[in-house]
Amino acid sequence: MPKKSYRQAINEAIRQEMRRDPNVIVLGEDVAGGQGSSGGPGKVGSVFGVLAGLYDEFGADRVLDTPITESAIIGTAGGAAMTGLRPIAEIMFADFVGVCFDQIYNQAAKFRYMFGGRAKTPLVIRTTIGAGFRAGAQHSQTLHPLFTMVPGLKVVMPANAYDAKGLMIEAIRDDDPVVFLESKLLYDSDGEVPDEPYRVPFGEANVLREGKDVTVIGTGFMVARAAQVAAELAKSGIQCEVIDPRTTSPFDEDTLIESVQKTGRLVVVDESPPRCGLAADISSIVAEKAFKALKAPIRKVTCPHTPVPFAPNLEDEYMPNPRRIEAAIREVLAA
Amino acid sequence: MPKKSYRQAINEAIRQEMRRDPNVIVLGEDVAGGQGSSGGPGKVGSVFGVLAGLYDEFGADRVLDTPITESAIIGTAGGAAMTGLRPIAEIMFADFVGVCFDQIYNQAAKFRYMFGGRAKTPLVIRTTIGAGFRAGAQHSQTLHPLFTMVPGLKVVMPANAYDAKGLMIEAIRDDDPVVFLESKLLYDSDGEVPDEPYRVPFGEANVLREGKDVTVIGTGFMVARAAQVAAELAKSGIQCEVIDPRTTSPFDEDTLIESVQKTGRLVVVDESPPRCGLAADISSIVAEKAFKALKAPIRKVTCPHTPVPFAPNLEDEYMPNPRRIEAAIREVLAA
Amino acid sequence: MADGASQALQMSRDELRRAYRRMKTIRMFEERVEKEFAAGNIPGFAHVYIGQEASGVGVCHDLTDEDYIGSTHRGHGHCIAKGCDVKGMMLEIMGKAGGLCHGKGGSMHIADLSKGMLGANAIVGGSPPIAVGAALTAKMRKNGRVSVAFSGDGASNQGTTFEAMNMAVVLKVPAIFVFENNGYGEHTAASYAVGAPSIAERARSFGLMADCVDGSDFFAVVDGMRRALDRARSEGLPYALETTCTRHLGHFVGDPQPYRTPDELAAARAVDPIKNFRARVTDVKLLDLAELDGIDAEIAAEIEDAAQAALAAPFPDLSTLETDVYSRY
Amino acid sequence: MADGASQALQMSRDELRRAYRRMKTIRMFEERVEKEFAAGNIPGFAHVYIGQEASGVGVCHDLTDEDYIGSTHRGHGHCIAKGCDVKGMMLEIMGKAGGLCHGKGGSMHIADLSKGMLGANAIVGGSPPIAVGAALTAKMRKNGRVSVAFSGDGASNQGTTFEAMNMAVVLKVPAIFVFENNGYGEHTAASYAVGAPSIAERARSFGLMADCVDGSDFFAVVDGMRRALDRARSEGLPYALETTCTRHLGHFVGDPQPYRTPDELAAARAVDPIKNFRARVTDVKLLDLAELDGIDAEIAAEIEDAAQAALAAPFPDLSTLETDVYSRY
Ligand SMILES: Cc1ncc(C[n+]2csc(CCOP(=O)(O)OP(=O)(O)O)c2C)c(N)n1
Ligand SMILES: Cc1ncc(C[n+]2csc(CCOP(=O)(O)OP(=O)(O)O)c2C)c(N)n1
Ligand SMILES: [Mg+2]
Ligand SMILES: [Mg+2]
Repeated sequence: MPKKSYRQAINEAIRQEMRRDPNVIVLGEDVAGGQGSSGGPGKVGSVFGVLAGLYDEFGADRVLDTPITESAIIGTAGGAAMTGLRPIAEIMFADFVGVCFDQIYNQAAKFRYMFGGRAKTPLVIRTTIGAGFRAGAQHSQTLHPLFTMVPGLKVVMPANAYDAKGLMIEAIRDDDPVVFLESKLLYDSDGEVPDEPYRVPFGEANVLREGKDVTVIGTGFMVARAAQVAAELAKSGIQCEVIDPRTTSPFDEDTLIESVQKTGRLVVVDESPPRCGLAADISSIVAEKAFKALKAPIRKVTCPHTPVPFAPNLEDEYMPNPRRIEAAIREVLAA
Repeated sequence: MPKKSYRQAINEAIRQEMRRDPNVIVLGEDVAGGQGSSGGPGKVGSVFGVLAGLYDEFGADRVLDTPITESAIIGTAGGAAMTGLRPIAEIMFADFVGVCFDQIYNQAAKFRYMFGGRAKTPLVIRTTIGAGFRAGAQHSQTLHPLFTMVPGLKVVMPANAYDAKGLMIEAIRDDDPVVFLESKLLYDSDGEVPDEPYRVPFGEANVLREGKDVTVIGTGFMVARAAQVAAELAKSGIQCEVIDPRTTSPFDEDTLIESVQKTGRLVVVDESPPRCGLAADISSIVAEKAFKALKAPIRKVTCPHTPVPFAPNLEDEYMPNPRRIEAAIREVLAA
Repeated sequence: MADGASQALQMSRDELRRAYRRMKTIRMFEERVEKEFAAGNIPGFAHVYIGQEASGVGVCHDLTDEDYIGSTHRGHGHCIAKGCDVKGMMLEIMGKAGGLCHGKGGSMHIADLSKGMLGANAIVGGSPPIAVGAALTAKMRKNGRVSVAFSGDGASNQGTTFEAMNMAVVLKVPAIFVFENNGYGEHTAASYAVGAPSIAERARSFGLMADCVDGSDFFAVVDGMRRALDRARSEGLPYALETTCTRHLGHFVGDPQPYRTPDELAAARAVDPIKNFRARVTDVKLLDLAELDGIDAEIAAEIEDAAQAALAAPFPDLSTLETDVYSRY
Repeated sequence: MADGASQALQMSRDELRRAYRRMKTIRMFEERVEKEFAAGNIPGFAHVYIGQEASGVGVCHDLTDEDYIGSTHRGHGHCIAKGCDVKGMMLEIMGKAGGLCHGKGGSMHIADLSKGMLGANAIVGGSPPIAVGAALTAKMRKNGRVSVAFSGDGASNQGTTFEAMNMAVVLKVPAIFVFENNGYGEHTAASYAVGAPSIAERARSFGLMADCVDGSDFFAVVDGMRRALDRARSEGLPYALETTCTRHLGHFVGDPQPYRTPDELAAARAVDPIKNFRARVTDVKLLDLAELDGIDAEIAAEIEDAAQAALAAPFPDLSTLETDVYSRY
């Protein structure tokens, strides 16, 4: 199979869907880039390059540069979705959600329920998450709990290039608002990605590695870290089962619970602050539904309850890192 | 001790602090009311009447009506706090946080950390929470997880009139941004409230009832419901220990863990959607730190993963109600 | 604009009857809402549109079901003006299963997409960006539809509203921003909260054409909207229309309004778009009083019917609590 | 304004020297930032202020440490103009313990409250509401201070910025909204993204006095600010000042700028506020070239010193990761 980067995989998914369905449009800041400039539009393709070339292929009608007004971006996308388009809106960094959260959580996410099921809002909100980019407190957050919490939203966190393409195609074809969270640190990571379109369904976890000693679950960029630690520990005979839920809403409870029923132990690795985060959420699901199987406390490996620091050494310590993940696994094994 | 309503208790706290400290100001929509009208300002005192009379006593310089622009309200309050005032900003319904979340979570909450500890932001954001008011999906949410999640914020959920006054005074004197969540359904509830100012410290849970069989923890309006069920069950010999954490950030882990160590059983009653909520958060703390003591699965009693419905019967079913609370308690006792 | 008014007076009698029927339906619907609210039959709170009927009906007069509107917390009038079924509305406002949103929405969330009504909105400033999105759909489809965002004077200050106007200008979409200036946002006067000397002028400075008309004069509103529609439908460009109205009643049903003197209230109520309309059309003998009274009687029956049906209707089945959150999950 | 310029030319030589020193310090500081960035010594990304020096320095010329400014992601120039220590800044930009924010902030979050610098802000539109708050403090204290919010042309469209202007008008506070129009928001031209014909005119329609000056002309900026300060200090009212600048470089350090032709870039760079200033003050013989070159040499040494200190400085101790989230918790 051809190797492609996570970035390319997303680009390809969007490009193929735009070819297939004329209702799919892209909008956001610098998604084309260069509007009004001497060099002309289409030179940027979004600041992380994910949308490179789309303007050239689809033109200004379907690749819309917007002003820096995120509420209007999401609102426009939501209104367009309700009336028949299938917009893909970009919020450059998930951190910016604070200036447009209403249009996400009170509007697009609630249309269907508030209107008694009579609205359909096929909207994809693409945004980027994650620390480790040296970008400081307002450009580094991992905010999936904020979206996972919201009834009416689906939340996707691709952890590799293959999933990125398949989940994006699924997201575009889905009739509900989907928040698609791209890990900045994964953009350059490669994987085998088929050329043809394919779908990766929501709510089906990916079991990266089977193991009988402990279940380790993580999302997005943390999946690779968890897998790396598991591979390391395998050398000393510790068999971790590594799970990537792929989507946090819907969440594949069954795969997780089955796994814990086998291992009796759970470590949740989650890049977000510790309070009311996804780690807590997953832990509580198991503490409620697989309690009898548990042989040890459930350990959460999260960021500390602090903003993201700028200094690289602090930031590296801030993120769940292999050292902390390994320590947690060893702890639950010892308990 | 004199009896006062929750509403009066908050009013009294603010009034007394405004008398004590000229830096304390109040701002928000209709906090005075009537600006520019023929009848003149000061006639409203915020739409729930919590600020009644403050305009008359302190005037337009300290009780500032604002336009309906919540980002500017919070931003103004944050900037004023950083430069020496102690603002109390009102967001009429917590649901409106979506139009001003950036100024809360990226700005006020992060100033101190981002600026290396060199800023102080003594800001109180008062807002109202809770379903049961028949106000529909955009005026009924209970969003404490959204705030609890944010490093840099303190989050207060008074469950009775006495606490409301003492916690408000504490909030005003606190040097960090505090989100003060008032339960709409409690405004008319009475309690004994001393006339003189007093403080209820943050991070100290209130144990309403001791019991050896099961720990039941709840916040805000849910405290009364939990206590009511506990009182009912006591008649059939079931001894619930009922805990109100008073503040969700900081959170009094010690009291909870001690209780679970005694009872071995935990039910968390939380009015907010089930995913990444406070119930999950609390459950996960116990599953991590008091696992050995647990004799049964931890049960969460929350709202379903839906927006708040309008129809009264649906809304009553949406909220954690005595029937569901009792069922959960009986379940963990049977496990 | 005298010109516009006379132009509007060249309407057909059928058109005039429809306009009157809609305005009067709004008035009577809202009066019934007040009554049912007082009787405890309407849960929560309600914001009625009494005094502003000419604005909503004038704005929607030349729209079809294919055109879009986004509304506000004070949305009953917009719904009726856009052709929503009053029985479905009354059921919805009472939270009944048969309501337009199956009882899940309520007064502040009525929507009917089949009528191009994209929803009342309980968030001040919530609708304008959404309406821009609908306008974008119209532009993409090249179908000549337009999209109207209703906002109040209070909402005219909200950041989302400004953003929406700029977005509409930049994307060149047929969005019409209607600012119903009834002098108050809740209990605060527009003269205090709107720092600008004029909402229309402020909008104009965003790079759209803008205008202010007497929102209690149906004909003036229609005329203003015709200019807006001309720009939106034929050039695909946005427009802003301020309609000045008076709020006859409180912000919400039950608002005691201590901030308004009896004199101000009396003056506000004296500006009555329905009385205006009756006087105008009977003056020029296009419709006569008997005919108008006949329409009133029909509406009264229709409202009575809607209210009775709503009172008698069942609440939603509890099994629907968790349905329709998603299309699929 | 010729008038203003001549008025400004009546500045003392000391004042002129200070202004030049600040502008040139910004220029050299930013050039060093570019160099250290290229060398891998600056983590993350950085937005330099080259080409806009006259705007920041002109705006801050008549401010004291007691006045407030709120800044943007492109904040280094504002910091220096407001008197922040360049060594502390360089350390911060490299994430070092001794930085102005102990390494926790970085380029986009530099603050120094002792200089009235309320923070760079990595959220476009983040600062204006905060600056209104500082202006409110000044009003409450009646101490004659003013508060300046810097925004770009891109930020001029953000809802929070509009809200802040309206709030300042309504609350009558001495806030000055400076819009540095460098023609671009990232890679999109202002001519596309600002739907309004003019940022200043749009601001004026909010009910504040507004003005547009040549932001590459230090004297024009000072003159514009004097009108703003007059209004803010003596009447306590807000003001908006657009300063037109050109962005000599990319949006961020390393931006290849495929969207700008070489011709456009050359033209943008030909507008150089520092060359302008040198020509103006030497023409009228207020300062001579030797003196200016002498200042340059001093600055070069200062920047070298700051950079060396920053390079040599330690990163923060890991124990500080969890400190200073709260005053007390
Ligand atoms: C974001 C937000 N802030 C505040 C409110 C509370 N609120 C509901 S209606 C209203 C007044 C709106 O005034 P205006 O836009 O003039 O509309 P009118 O009520 O006059 O029709 C307010 C403040 C809200 N619903 N949403
Ligand atoms: C809310 C938000 N949206 C988008 C961004 C990404 N971003 C950073 S700077 C910038 C451009 C700002 O343009 P302008 O205001 O003109 O300032 P300039 O860069 O020209 O100084 C953008 C879009 C951001 N930081 N915050
Ligand atoms: Mg109004
Ligand atoms: Mg710019």
